[in-house]
Amino acid sequence: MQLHGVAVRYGRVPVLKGVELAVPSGEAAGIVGPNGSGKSTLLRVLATLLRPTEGSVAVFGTEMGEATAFAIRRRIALIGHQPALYPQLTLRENLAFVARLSGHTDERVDEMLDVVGLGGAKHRRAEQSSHGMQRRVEFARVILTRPDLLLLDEAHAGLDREAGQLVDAVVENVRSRGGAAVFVSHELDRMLPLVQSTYELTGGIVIAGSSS
Amino acid sequence: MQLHGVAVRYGRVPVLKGVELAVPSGEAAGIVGPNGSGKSTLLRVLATLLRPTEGSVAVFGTEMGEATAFAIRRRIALIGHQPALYPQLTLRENLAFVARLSGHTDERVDEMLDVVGLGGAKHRRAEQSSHGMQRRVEFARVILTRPDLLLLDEAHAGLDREAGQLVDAVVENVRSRGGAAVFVSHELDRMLPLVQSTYELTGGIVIAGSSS
Amino acid sequence: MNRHRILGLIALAAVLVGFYFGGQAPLDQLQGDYTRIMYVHVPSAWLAYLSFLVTFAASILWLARRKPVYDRIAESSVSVGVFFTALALMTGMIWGYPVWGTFWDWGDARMMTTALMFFVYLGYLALRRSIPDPAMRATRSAVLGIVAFFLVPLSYVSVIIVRTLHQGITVVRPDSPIDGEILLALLSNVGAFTVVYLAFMSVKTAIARGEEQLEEQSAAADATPAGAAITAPNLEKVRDV
Amino acid sequence: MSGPSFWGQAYEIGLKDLRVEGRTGEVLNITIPFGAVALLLIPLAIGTDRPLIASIGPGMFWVVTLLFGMLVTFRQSATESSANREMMVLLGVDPAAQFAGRVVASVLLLLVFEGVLAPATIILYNPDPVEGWAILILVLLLMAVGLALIGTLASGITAGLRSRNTLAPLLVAPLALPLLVGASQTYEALAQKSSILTPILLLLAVVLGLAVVGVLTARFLEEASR
Amino acid sequence: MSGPSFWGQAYEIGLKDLRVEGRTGEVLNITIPFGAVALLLIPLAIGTDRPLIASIGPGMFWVVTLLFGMLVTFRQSATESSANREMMVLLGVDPAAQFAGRVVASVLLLLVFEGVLAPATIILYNPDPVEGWAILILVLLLMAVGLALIGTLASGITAGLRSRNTLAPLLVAPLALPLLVGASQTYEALAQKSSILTPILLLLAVVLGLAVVGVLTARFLEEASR
Ligand code: HEM
Ligand SMILES: Nc1ncnc2c1ncn2[C@@H]1O[C@H](COP(=O)(O)OP(=O)(O)OP(=O)(O)O)[C@@H](O)[C@H]1O
Ligand SMILES: Nc1ncnc2c1ncn2[C@@H]1O[C@H](COP(=O)(O)OP(=O)(O)OP(=O)(O)O)[C@@H](O)[C@H]1O
Ligand SMILES: [Mg+2]
Ligand SMILES: [Mg+2]
Repeated sequence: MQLHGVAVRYGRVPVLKGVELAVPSGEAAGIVGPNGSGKSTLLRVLATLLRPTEGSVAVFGTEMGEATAFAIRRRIALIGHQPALYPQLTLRENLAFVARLSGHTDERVDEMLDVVGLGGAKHRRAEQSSHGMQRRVEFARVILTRPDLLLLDEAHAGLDREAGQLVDAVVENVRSRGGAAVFVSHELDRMLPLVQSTYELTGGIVIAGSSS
Repeated sequence: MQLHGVAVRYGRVPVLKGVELAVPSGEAAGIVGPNGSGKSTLLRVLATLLRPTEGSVAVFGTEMGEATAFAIRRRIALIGHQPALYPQLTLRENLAFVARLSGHTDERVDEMLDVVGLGGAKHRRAEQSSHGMQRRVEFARVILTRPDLLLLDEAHAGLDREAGQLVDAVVENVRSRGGAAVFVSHELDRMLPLVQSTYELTGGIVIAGSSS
Repeated sequence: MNRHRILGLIALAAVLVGFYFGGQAPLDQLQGDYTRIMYVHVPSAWLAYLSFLVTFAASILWLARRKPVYDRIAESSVSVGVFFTALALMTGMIWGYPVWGTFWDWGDARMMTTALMFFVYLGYLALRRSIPDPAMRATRSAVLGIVAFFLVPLSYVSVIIVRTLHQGITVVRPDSPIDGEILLALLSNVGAFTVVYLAFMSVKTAIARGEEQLEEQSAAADATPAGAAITAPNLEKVRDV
Repeated sequence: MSGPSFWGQAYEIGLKDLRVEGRTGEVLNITIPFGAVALLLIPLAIGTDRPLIASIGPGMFWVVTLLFGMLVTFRQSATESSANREMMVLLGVDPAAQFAGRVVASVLLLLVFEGVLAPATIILYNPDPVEGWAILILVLLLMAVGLALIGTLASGITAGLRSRNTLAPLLVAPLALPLLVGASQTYEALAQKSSILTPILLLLAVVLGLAVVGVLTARFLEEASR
Repeated sequence: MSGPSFWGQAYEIGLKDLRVEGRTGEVLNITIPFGAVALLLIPLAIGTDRPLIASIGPGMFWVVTLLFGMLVTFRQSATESSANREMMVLLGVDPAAQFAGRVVASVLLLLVFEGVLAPATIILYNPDPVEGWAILILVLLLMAVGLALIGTLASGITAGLRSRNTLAPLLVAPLALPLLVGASQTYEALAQKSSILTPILLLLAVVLGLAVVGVLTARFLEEASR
């Protein structure tokens, strides 16, 4: 997965400038940087959800364009600041919706909900579930759909101590399947053990990249 | 600030049961517990925003009832999972709205925005600001209104490393003025240095309280 | 025999008495037997007004005192009032067809206001259904119970504001032109309907109280708190999949 | 630090509402054209009979004002997230002042709305002219105030409910009936040169009653909004 | 793991929409009574002239169906947060299938809506009876499909914009004009026993055209929604 000279502007405001970034298969990269530096924007570019104003993005070796994006998207998953849930549907219905659309059975849904520790609460509506419970469903989705590119925006936020280890396990799992992960977080001590390289973003520019 | 035998139900589902909690003036208490255990619910009870089904709540030495809640509310501040901002208004306008309603001048507003490091971005609309920028405005509000009871729900989430120190500073400030703070967090290593006592909540019941 | 059954029987008896007087009363020359619909139509309209008045008062009392009984009264009275309103509308329409040649007349302010009164209180019941929290439900519907009430006096005086087909205010007037026997029949039916109202109310409020108690009990029985259902994740499984 | 007075608070709330409206431009740029479109569609659906159209013109104006005016008054409650509402509670803002501020902002927007649609109706429907402009303007004003009151009350009653978007209109439409009756009867009376006292008094009574109820119940509604 | 076919996807989306509707009960419990209230209010505003009311009855039915039917079709876009929309993109859901699923769900709801309001109109306005029930039912069906198509398209165009609630209706109303004309012309033709071919063909052409446009543009709309 590779970014080359990527720039993004919202209207006239530049948010990213000449970003270069490469994450080989089987590795995870961490992105750190102060608030408002463009980390979430960068993840949306990687997810093909935002087309950069300049520069090129290549995912799984294919250059992103109009047509290619479609084929590739199924293999990408993003966990962002806001959970992607229908408030009126139960946690189980939410996950089952995703499952059917990606060709999985309902048994797998129940299994995944058990995995993230929501087996006993799966019939609560999303609007009646706590912040952390909603975040856990997001992880259940990622475990279910087995993406090859996993994008995590402050994934630990809202998860309790035990559920926090889900992040490690999920990243591990994606990498072991030969996928890549990109990880934005302010909690360095939890992120650094998981990543092979880190990039520091400040004011939309990558000012430092290091691999360990 | 004291809770006695507090129970909360949503419809038929009990969420809190017989919660006892006391935070003396000048101290901060931490609440930990797994996802869905009722921490946010407890904070809303303390903020007088949710009336418990059973039990009594006393804040600043006065028992909470119909009439008393009104007099006390101004002295309470809550930072929850969702930022309290108008998306269409700029960050400065959002803060100025709060300031005028609580009798502060616009100069103080600019000052506070500088304090939280948003001086240069204050004319961006809330909807065009990053997650962390929005969270920072919440802190600017708390610093401005100088509450005597500060309730923080995962306050560190979304703040970058430097802004994270705002949390410490704000809690310190409230305590030094003789106020109290209650702190919910999953990030123990950042929370524990700030609090004098911790309570562990599991399944709506305080299972352990300790003071250090 | 319990209280509800006794009240029910009294109500039945009162209605039979009312119908007897209604059957005895002299007929209007023009309308013939259709006049008798009046003995259902007018009392049900009045009882609908009374029901909503009771809701209005109970709503204020709930806001002032916060005793659950007031909320139960307010709700039950709306249910019964909606029933009586429907009855008044239906009998009015049945009466209107032979007399005016139409089931419904537009622009007749009395019909319109009565129909809308019906809708607002249906809205009241819909509002109650969409709020799960009891205290929130009681307070919000109390406010609506107060606001909606102004349609009631409006429905009553509407015949003065917009003069159309419907009969003006005739009974309650200093120079009431009503024949003594008709008045007796009318009043006995009003009395009978009032007993029916009371019987309905006693059953409805009892049901509401029962539901509340059931709720309390099952809440007490449902000992496991919401949070207990959430467990630690099964990390081994994640690595396997 | 005790904060502003009742009217000071109302002013801040109203100002904020108008500013949000200024940013989104919903009323001025969008609801007004939509109302105009509805006025245009009605004659098309009915047919081309000119006197018929002239005779229903005023009535249609009131109906359109009522139905779309409602959208104007609801717009505000949509901007208040539950976090924002809770924040206002903790700022100690008087719920009655909030109510007043919202109503005033809505009245201003509704007057603009009426100010555009009234001439549009005259152009599109060409109704028979009536005497008494001053009275018509009074009626427009009372209609705006009444609608703002009802809409704000209904938003309060349905605030935060999932079914808000559709439950609120359901409550407003029948409650606004007296306004509709008062307004259309005044117009009739003007056209027939008969007494306008009863309908105007009706309008005044409704507006006053709603204002009193709104101010007195604001506190309860706020409490029940959580 | 390649996921369901086009119609399989459409089915899941439609089912989800109907399930959300089932939870909130907006259409069935609320929009329908509101439409009925609007039908009730109009005559009151116009006056008491019985033949006049009978003559505008069918027109009013179409206008009310159009204006409130819109609320039905928009309800869905309100349930999609931007996070949800992005998730669907990353699930590789075909935008055209999404479009189809939404439209089908809306059509079902609209048919229920019409099924209640049509008898209500007959009772309330007592219009002159016409022959040809089968054709009227066809017209109701075409109207439902057309409205669902337009509403879903408009939701797509305005998705995620703050002013969505008011911008979308503005777009729909003029687009729905041909439907309105087609439907009311068919009714007229039935009443006058003249040929219904032209208006029915108009309706059919509009519906087909919209369906093709909707399916073809779905992909672009989705891309532009971010
Ligand atoms: C659907 C149509 C109708 C509706 C909604 C309706 C509604 C009402 C209501 C709400 C009242 C109680 C208010 C009052 O007592 O003044 C009432 C009273 C009455 N109605 Fe009707 N009505 C309808 C049709 C009719 C018809 C067709 C007749 C007879 C021709 C009729 C005759 C009366 C009479 C005589 C009273 C008692 C008036 C009085 O003494 O004050 N109504 N109606
Ligand atoms: N409206 C509601 N109806 C029913 N249950 C609810 C409702 N709101 C919350 N709950 C339940 O109450 C419990 C406590 O929720 P709360 O948000 O207080 O948890 P929390 O401790 O803050 O969790 P987290 O760490 O995930 O933020 C949860 O199990 C949730 O499912
Ligand atoms: N729609 C928009 N229009 C203009 N500027 C925007 C818009 N959206 C975001 N921005 C700006 O883009 C910058 C980057 O935002 P982004 O959300 O990517 O930051 P981030 O690095 O994720 O920050 P955080 O750590 O706070 O989540 C911010 O400064 C923000 O103000
Ligand atoms: Mg971010
Ligand atoms: Mg929480």
